Amino acid sequence: MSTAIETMVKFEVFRYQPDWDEPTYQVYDVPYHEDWVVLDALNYIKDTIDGTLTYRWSCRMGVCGSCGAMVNGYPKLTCAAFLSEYMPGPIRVEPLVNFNVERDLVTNLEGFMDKLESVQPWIIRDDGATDELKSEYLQTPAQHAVYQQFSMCINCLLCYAACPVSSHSDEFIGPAALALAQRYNLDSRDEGVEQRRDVILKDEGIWECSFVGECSAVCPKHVDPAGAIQQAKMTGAIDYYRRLLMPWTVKS
Amino acid sequence: MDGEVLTQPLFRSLGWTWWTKRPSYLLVFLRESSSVFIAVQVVLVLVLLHKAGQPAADYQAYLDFLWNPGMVVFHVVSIVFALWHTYTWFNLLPQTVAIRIRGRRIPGLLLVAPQFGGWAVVTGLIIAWVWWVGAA
Amino acid sequence: MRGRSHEPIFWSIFGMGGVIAAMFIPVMIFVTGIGGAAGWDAVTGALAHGEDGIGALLNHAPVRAVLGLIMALASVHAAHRIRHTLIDLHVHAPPAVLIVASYGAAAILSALIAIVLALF
Amino acid sequence: MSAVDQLQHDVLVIGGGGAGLRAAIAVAQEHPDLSIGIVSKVYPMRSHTVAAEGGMAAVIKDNDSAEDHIYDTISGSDWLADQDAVEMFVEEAPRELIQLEHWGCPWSREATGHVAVRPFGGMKIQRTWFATDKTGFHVLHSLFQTCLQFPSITRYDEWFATKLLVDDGRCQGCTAIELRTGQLRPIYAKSVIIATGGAGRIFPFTTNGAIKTGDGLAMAYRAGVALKDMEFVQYHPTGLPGTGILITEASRGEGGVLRNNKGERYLADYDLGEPLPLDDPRHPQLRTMELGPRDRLSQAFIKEQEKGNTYSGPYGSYVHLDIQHLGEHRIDTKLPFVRELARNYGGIDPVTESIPVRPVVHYMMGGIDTDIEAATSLPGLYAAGECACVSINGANRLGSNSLTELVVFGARAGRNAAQFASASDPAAVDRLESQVDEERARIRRILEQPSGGDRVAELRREMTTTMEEGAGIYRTQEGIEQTYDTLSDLRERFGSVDLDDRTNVYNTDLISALELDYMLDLSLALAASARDRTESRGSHQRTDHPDRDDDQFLKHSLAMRGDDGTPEVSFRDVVITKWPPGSRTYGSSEQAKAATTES
Repeated sequence: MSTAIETMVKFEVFRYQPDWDEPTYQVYDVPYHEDWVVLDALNYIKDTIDGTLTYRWSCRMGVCGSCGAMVNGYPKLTCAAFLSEYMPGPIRVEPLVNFNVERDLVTNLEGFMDKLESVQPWIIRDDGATDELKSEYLQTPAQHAVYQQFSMCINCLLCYAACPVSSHSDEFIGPAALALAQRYNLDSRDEGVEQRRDVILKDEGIWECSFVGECSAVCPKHVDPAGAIQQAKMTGAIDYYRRLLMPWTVKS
Repeated sequence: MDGEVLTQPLFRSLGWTWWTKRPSYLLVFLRESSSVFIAVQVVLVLVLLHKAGQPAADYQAYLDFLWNPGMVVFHVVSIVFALWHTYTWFNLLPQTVAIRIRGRRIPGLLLVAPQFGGWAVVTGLIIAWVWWVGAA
Repeated sequence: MRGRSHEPIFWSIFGMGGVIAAMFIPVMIFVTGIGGAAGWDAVTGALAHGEDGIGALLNHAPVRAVLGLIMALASVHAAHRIRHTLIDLHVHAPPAVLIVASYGAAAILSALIAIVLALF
Repeated sequence: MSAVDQLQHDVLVIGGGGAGLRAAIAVAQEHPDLSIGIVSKVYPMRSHTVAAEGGMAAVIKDNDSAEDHIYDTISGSDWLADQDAVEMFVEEAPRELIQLEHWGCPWSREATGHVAVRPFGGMKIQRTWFATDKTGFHVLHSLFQTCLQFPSITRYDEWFATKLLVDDGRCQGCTAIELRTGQLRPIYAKSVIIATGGAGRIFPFTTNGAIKTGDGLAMAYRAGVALKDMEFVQYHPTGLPGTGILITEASRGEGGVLRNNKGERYLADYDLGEPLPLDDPRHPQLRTMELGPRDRLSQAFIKEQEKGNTYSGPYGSYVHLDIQHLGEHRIDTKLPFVRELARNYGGIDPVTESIPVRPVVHYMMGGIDTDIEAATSLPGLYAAGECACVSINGANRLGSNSLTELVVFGARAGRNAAQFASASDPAAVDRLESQVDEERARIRRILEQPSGGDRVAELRREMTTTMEEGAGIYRTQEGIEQTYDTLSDLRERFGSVDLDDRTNVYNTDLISALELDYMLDLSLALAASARDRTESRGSHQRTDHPDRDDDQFLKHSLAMRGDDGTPEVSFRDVVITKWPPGSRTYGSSEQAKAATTES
């Protein structure tokens, strides 16, 4: 395209392999393109400089949630982090914090998967097994709007990397999983609030959250997990006092 | 392929210095820190109330302490923190309660503005009352 | 109930205290700490010793009750935040220790507030 | 998991996208006694189903009928779809979509609370269910989260399946590399379902994510199963230049229009009807203009390009997709993702500007040859989703039929595989061990190849380039043969491919090499099939054979892998039930027909 001398950007990429004692930062020079994102640069490095660089990616359109990393210290989807925002560089790319690093930018998600499962993120119905599938459950646009925002989570886990509570607590269920719990609790088709109560309302559920709110700030899909947790605390507190003061109103 | 399984995960935490790492964290940390100033001010007022029941000289000595230049600096810092608490607290309400009218969530401003309005009224009334007593 | 948390008690008082602190603490600091120091007559007059001054502000029992409530709630609010901030600063103390230390301090402070105001 | 544990299930699902998850849930729900494994090279919620945008077709409204959906699908397929399969597909679709709704999929709704539908290309009635323009995302996450509740499902997340294990004429599991440790392990099963998606990544410009490398197709192909109709590759007419990111057809369903560099709605010149003014209440008109089928729209683009009527930019030619007249509110409620993508990756706001778009590879109509029961010719092996070819899509798939296909055939594959498993003996582990050893040796050869050969990325780049050149929207005998020869050469050079990474843990360099190995097989099968189909039909356009030839080619192509690894193509008749091949009319004649029926 252009015959001018290419502008180069320095990338400092976090490198770690299991047989290394210490991680290092490896420096790569990457040609600058105005429309490139950090992921394009990583792919450039892998394809032309160093095939050993290891990271996850797939859709490169901000919806599969694979490519999260710390870019200059901020949790970002690398497919949505334009080089132009970081010029003239250098650009430092590290794995998401608050997770175990398996290699380079690849973190271990097993803990999150367990937490996700623990909040029972599926529709629970009293009539479960007798479902006839004759017609849809009705749900008005207003009922849909109540949980819509919390259903947008792509599980990219940037929120965990932004969360000071997750930095010290393995047990904290954390922003994404709690937002999804709230998504189902607020769905007019769901009847599983009681079943999820024990998990959500324990200390490691919503109550460890100190409402730093950075999870919502970094969320690429505007899910607002901090809001979800706060709202769950509100209903959780009402529920607590109801059980304490009016136990007869609580279904066993 | 079939050799020894070698994995050695490395845990990297945001760390306890998270609040130094970007302005948004620092602002939150300052918000949380406001609690220390609030607690100290409650104690100072408690002592003030206690001294008010003591002989006038004791009380005056406490006022002199409370109003010495060093303490005034502390009060100014305290009031900045307290106001930061007020500002952040009112602004967090829309995230905590989702009020919907005909399916649409009401704009955050509708929740935030009345709080600031109420705050202004309360603050004004208290100052007016103190003024009225003091000027009498 | 398994894993059931009693945090809602602390959290709800923290929440009330947060509102109260937001509403009253700035003006309280202004009146007690800054107005008098600045030498504003109205404030020094209102805080003067005796029935014409601070006594006039506090002589009504309802005023003292409200003031006590404000101060007590603000102290629980502060205790809750300090506790969580310590945790977020990775202070590794057993949860029970932090709970007793923080809310215990707030409870003692509240008791003192009650005593002082009751005896005023 | 210790190295001595044997991994064994009743049903093994390879692929954790829409079809694989639906299959696994079908087994878990209907056969709670069976143990299920899901092997997926990514965490299931990363599967490319996630990127589907526009919607999912099924007859639910009173003004619609199965007959109409069947006809639209068959004519859309240019009569290459098997009509018995289409009939069954259309009949089962509503129930499957209601099932998804009951599992929590957040469908967009009408004011009454009923599911809303929108118009889509090639459909004469509005029947596309949608969840704004993130339908695939919501469908995938609903399925994934639903599957978490079944204790009988064991997931192997980030395990890369490499080979099917076959003994005694039936499929009994697969080998897979656990990415985290780099270990190759056999996973045995009584029946296996492949649901690994398509292979858009054999082309340079594609809406497909990086993971769409057709591993499952290649595994089946290598196990002796035919690949059907591989020459039919769908170009989506509206992808962003450069990245190939998809701008959903729903943007046209909502009323968006295509314009060339003269500002003309050029589709009118390609037998797709007369443009209605944008303020006409009848716009957009179904099966007309912008709501024509994808093959015709993509072909029209190439013709415009030849006429010099396209814009040119750093990433080649493009035209404009204009949705400005929909207004900000409608765009934000119906097409929020389009706005997000256009802003982030196209650098423009579609509320005030037109979106630059060009055709990009989107979907493979072809795939593993399966019958209406999702069964392949290899007993115990089933396939569903984009990797399979039943075929309901024929020579051109209609937008919003593919998500439906995932659940309809995913569920069928699950049920049938469960039945097969219930009636079968456990895998013959002893006899399969040598196959596992062979596979280990094959991969070790790649891993330990001496230096000096080509890098993976270079071979891959040459492959995608030659596919675009010879097997793109318009094809010629000469071009295809040239591509075939280049691919054969690449196949050869792959033998000495040179990896940078020789380690075990998360060796993505190795995985890329294995994927490339599979893609080369598929590219060759595709090129051979395209070479042997000397007619033009649907998405397969031969400039040297411009007409459809029902006498010779109302047939599915079947590519089998020969002993020397090269494809051998044969043909099989299409199943016709009630709809004899007719001419595929859109636009003007549709409009004329509509006018007569109205009068």
